[in-house]
Amino acid sequence: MDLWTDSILVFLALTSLLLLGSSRLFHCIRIVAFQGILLGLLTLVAHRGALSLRPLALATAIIGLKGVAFPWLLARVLRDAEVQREVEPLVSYTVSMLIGTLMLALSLWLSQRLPLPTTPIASLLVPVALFTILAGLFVIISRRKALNQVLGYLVLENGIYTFGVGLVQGTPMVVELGVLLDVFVAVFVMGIALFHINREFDHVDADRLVVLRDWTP
Amino acid sequence: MLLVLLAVALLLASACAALLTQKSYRWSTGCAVGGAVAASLLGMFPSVRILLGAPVESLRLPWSVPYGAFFVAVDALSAFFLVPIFVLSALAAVYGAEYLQTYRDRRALGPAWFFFNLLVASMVLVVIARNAVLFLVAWEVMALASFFLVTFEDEKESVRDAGWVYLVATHLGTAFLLALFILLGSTAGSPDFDQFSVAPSQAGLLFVLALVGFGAKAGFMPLHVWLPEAHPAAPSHVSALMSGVMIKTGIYGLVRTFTFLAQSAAPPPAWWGWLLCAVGLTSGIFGVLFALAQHDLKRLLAYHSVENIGIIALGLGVGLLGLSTGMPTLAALGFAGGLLHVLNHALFKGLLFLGAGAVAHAAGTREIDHLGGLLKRMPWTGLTFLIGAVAISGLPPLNGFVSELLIYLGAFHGLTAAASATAVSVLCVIGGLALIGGLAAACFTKAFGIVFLGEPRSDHAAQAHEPGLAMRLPMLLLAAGCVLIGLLAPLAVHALAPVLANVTGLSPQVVRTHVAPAGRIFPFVTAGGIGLLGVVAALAGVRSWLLSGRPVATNVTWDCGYTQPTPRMQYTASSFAQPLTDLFGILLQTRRRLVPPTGLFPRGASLATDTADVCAERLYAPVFLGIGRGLAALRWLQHGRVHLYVLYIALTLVVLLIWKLG
Amino acid sequence: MIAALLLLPVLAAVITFLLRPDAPRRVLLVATAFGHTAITAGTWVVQPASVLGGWLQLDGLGRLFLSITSALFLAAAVYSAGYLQRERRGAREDFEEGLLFANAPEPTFTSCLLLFLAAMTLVTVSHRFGLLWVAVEATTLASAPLIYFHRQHRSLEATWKYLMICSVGIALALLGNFFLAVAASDAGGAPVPLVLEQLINAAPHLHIAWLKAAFLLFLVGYGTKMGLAPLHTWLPDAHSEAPSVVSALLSGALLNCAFLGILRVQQVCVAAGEGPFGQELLVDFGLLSMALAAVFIVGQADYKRMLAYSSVEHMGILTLGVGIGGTATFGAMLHAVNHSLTKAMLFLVAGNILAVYQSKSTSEVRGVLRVLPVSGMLWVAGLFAITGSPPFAPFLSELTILKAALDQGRNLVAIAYLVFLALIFVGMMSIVLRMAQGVTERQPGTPEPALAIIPPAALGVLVLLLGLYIPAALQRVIEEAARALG
Amino acid sequence: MEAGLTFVLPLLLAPLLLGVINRTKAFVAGRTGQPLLQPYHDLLKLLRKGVVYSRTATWVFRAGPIVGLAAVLIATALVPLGGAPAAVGFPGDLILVAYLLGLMRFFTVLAALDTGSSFEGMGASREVTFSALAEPTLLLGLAAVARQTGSLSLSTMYAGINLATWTHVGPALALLAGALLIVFLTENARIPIDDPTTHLELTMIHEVMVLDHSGPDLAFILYGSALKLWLLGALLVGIIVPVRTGIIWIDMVSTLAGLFVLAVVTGLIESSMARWRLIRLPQLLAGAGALAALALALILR
Repeated sequence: MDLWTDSILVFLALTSLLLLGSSRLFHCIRIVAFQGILLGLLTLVAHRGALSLRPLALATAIIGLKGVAFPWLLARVLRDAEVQREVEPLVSYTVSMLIGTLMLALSLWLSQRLPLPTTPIASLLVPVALFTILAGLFVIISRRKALNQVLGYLVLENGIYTFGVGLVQGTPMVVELGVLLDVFVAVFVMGIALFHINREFDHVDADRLVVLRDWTP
Repeated sequence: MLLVLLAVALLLASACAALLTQKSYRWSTGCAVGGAVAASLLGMFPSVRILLGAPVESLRLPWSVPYGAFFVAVDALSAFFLVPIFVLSALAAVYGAEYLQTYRDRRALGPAWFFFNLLVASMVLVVIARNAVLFLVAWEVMALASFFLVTFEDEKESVRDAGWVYLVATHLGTAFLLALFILLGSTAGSPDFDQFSVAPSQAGLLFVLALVGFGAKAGFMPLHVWLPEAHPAAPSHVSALMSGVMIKTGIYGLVRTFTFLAQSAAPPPAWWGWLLCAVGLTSGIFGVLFALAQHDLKRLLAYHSVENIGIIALGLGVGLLGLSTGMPTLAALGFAGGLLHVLNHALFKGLLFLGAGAVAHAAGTREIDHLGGLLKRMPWTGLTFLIGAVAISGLPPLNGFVSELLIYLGAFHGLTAAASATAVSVLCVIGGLALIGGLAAACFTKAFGIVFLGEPRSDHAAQAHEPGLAMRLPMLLLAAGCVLIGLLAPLAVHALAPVLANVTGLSPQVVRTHVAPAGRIFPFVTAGGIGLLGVVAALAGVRSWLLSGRPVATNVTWDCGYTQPTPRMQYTASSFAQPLTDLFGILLQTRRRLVPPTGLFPRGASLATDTADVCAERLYAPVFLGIGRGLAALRWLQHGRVHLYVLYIALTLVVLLIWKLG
Repeated sequence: MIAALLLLPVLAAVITFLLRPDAPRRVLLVATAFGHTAITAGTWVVQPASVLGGWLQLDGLGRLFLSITSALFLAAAVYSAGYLQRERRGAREDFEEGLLFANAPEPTFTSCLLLFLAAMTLVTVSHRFGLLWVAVEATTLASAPLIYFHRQHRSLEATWKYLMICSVGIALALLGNFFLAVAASDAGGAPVPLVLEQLINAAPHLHIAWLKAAFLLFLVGYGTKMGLAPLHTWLPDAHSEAPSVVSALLSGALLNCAFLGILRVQQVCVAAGEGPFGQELLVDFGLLSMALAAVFIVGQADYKRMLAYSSVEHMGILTLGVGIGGTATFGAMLHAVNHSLTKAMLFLVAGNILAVYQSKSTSEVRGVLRVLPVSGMLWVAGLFAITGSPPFAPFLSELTILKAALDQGRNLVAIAYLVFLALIFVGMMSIVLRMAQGVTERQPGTPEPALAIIPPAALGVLVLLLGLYIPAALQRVIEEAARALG
Repeated sequence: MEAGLTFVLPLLLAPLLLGVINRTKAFVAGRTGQPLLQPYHDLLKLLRKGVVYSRTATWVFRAGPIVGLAAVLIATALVPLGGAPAAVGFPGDLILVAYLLGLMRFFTVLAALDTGSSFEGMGASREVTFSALAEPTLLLGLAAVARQTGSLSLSTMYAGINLATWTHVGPALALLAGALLIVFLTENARIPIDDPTTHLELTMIHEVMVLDHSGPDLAFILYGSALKLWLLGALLVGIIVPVRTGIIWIDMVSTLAGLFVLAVVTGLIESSMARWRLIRLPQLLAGAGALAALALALILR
């Protein structure tokens, strides 16, 4: 089993790293979708293989949402937006990758220092989760396209979720579903907002939404 | 007690009534003025009774706000401040009824009357409150009400600015008071005045807090900047009320704080007295100097309020010196002078502001240099204004002299009896008082002489007319008050004894023994005053006897051979004050714009001077500007880029994690 | 009872969304608000039974914040009934740039409003941390469309920032949930479920380091939603671009709900004996928020943004109060009430001014007292109230907090507090008085519709009365709430 | 009895001082000069004349001389003649005296302004300026005496000054005398501060103020200023001539002699030096203040 878990976790980390380096938006969406699927699998293996209904349902829900629904939604928005499909980062890809590796190192170091009261399902879990979180934040901060920020948010969410799945047992179903529902609605609303942004401005560059401010350079 | 509370209730009720009936000018004015007068009459009885030695009355009701209790009491000190409040409020209200008539078609006067009665009610509450929260609430309501009265003519830019300056000044002062009262209540754990106790280590801090917090309201230099702005801006009956009694609530608070501090820090350290004397001298001298340089009548009066507050502070300072050096006589005389001057200033400054209002009302301008010759057109206003002018210059036989004499006596007593350290400070008081007196006389000869005497300097002045009875009567009564207190000085001093007992913490008997010298002196003063009037009458008789059957010709003023004398050849206020303003030019920083006559046949030439407040311009304006700049420099934080906003979040999180857990 | 509180708005939301004609929809909105308030009032009398095995229950804190929310929503509902009536249909010109725009369909608006209420109610009653998180996130999602009511690009930008920033913040709060779970994972062997009461009981066994970390995450996460500096960045944009009635709810109710999230975990910290750890942070954030509010209030050019920053300031005061602790906690709870009432009133009045002057610029609005006598009066009164002048209620709460600070000998905190308050007073007054006084070419005495006046007026009267007298019942509720925080 | 005398003497002899001053000036100038009693003749003549009033003037103009004279008369009753006590004396009477003189000035100035003439206006302006500066000096001077003698009543204060005092704090008293001399000259409009003889040059202070007064009014003014001269002179001489034998007559006579010597000295000063420029007068008065302060410092030490 641990082989599975570890490999899934490694894939998770890799996808995040890949996201930092990929230049085309469709590509990014696909990566995030793949990450969603990985997350679903993780929920399955996280329960030590005890194939009960609960993890199955959860996994399907996760895969359905994060692996299929979101990517489809975002891809659609992107298709509607007749803008060039470049990521146009504020920080160049190479630098992003560099920072990514740094963040990976940081999260490894952190996970060494975190005293865990319970043993996680895999030693890799905490660093990968942290790294995914950091990567998500970094994408939000460093990318120009609004859509990219949604992706970043998703990655951040995934990271947090990874942490939860791997470390916290016995979160009630209702809460888990509620969380999922929230994330779904959040992304849905963001998608709608993106749609409107695109219609209003003919661009989806978040860094050009600077009308509202108290400071004029 | 109940009567006073009844008066407050009546004031509030009439205020609301005035607001509700504001559709009809007659009704709202009627309600407000009726309420104010009735309330004053109600309130006078208990106040006077307690001043004459009736026992202290207090009332304590639960009040469901944090630390709040409806705890009120009237002791001699409160009563002493209640009397001028009630008197002046009633008279100002009557005056205002006619004064505001000119505005009736321009605006609804309901709010004006509402805030007027609210102001009076809050002043009464301030003076009788015995609970910190109650006091502060009343204090702020007083500030707000007066602010809205100041900005009555808010269509004028200058009025709005004045109101703003006033609001800021009073609010910042209140911040100090918050700290003061909380600290006073913290050791005892109760915000009731009778529970207050002070840790000796804190006494000094508390004294300074009180000096700043109450000084901002009273108008001590350099916290006075709002006075010369607000008083001219307000309608005259309001200026009279504010300058006459409202700023005195600052003095009340200060004295009341002394009584708290006296319990713990007895005797008070000498530097309190020194500091207060220094403040008094600064306020007195600078106040009168700036007054000299003004040519707006009400602005001039406002600066005189600063001066008189200075004199009061001198009195209190001498009193504190007396307490700290263990010289009860010094203390008694100093406090007596300061407190009596509170009452006197209420009378004559109220009178003068009402007079100024009548002048502005009649001539349509407050610009002294455009007035003149009004005594012929407004004999009553002129006479009362003259009485006020003599009184405020501290000249016998009027009331101003009595209070200043008390301070002098205290100072001289300290001089002859005290060690040289104290003697030096009281010498400063003597010299300062003398200088202030001389300058004040100069300033009011100018004010009265230029405004009421000579020939009118403008058509406005020429068409001026005496106001109606409603405006004349209050002035007459106040003038009568000035004369009476001047002549009945011994009684006044006697009536002060319980108040002084309150302040100095000595028993009335002891106080009486210590003001005894003054008690022995004042009969002479009274005799002198009456004698003076007698001699004047006699001389007048002699003169008319001498002139009986002799030619009494009238002619133009001898004009040194000019064939076409015009009123514009008269001395103006500016030229009258010019020697003194030049002498102290370094302090006044007067700006003058001179267009000199040029050519062989010069056409136009003009000279305009204005003396802005040095403190406002050199001290506060730069500070406020600097703060504004500093804050503006930080605005880039809100630059509008959502990425960086998220970065803020991430950084905050990281910093916290490292700082708290790392 | 709790179920009723939750279901009533949800059902109403569904119905209003399907209801075509306008009039009944508005009636239903107001009716729901009344019903909700009525039930809430009922909870003052009878303690409602807990639902879902203690996941949903109403304790002192919850009752206080629920009551605030419900009262505010009532005012907002009445106001918005009139507001929606006044709003013109179809495309109209945007007064700032002259672009054409239309409003979002009214059913969406109304139902989102009701869902917003439901979500906030859920926040106040949920004792299960996960559920609390879900509820808070739900408030964000329900209110986002409200901010984008005016379909024009500025409000869209505001909505986007609101969504992005709050979602990220709240995601961190979710991480905080997990940390909390880790902290509770081996309290005496078995993991403790994340229900407030059980956590408090098991507090001594919690894993302190993780608890602290969880607190930090909650603080940053919900603090973003609450508008603590420097996480407040979404707040001025959203408040200035949303319809005033929505701004009123955001500022008066939503921020409090976010604050409740922080208070919940603080409760656990206190039980675990880590109270001071949280309080120190709260004091720091409080002062920082006040300072930052001062920076942006002085010389602010947009009066709705000014009000928004004032909300940042007051959230700072709340956290400061809780941070100081002791009697200041009571003061903070009282201040939560006072601030919500006052700020809601101010935003509603700002809406009236905006409707007449068609400008949010502080330099273009003049002579409100003459043009809109009632609104102008409320505007000035409200500003005096919000800056803490007697006889209005906020003065009492601010005084209480100051007194607590001084009594504890934290003089520097007290001085900073006073300085910031003074700065903000000066800044606000110089703006507001310029707006209120003076003359303008608009004709004086513009008629003011009753539905636009009654709600703010009612709130104003409430603020004044609370400044003069605090009813025993309210006192009890507030004390109960304060006791929950130790 | 003596008390009565100290009140009556000035009433009778005050104008004589003016006569003496004028005679001295004449003598120094080598003229015969007016008879000693000329001032009395002038007063009587004026009392018998009618008056001319300006149309501008009001009752204030008429009240001015009367109030002025009344005030100075009351003051006269309070001022001792060297060792001889004043008619009336009480602690603090020195303040009353100072302020009565202030009252006199106040009304003279108002009367001047009442004519609306620019000359009188100018005179009034200067009068208030310089007297405002002179007043602190006077009070500080008296304060010094009070501190020295430990009394607050002029009579006892001056009774307390004797040779012993001079041997103790001689320098202080000398400085004091200097200060009071300057005050004396200022308040009585003498050279070098003012020139009482000419009326029309714009350099005038006091004289130009009374330009429009005539008849009895002018008489009152002249008599009043004569009394003022006497009062301030007495305050000065009381310090310079410390003859306190206890035998009242000797003290009184010696002080009287001192007064007339002072008159002669004044005459000499007036004929020996020119009027100072107005600009410099404040310096002179400030100097006087400094002298008084110095005296105080010496006494306090």
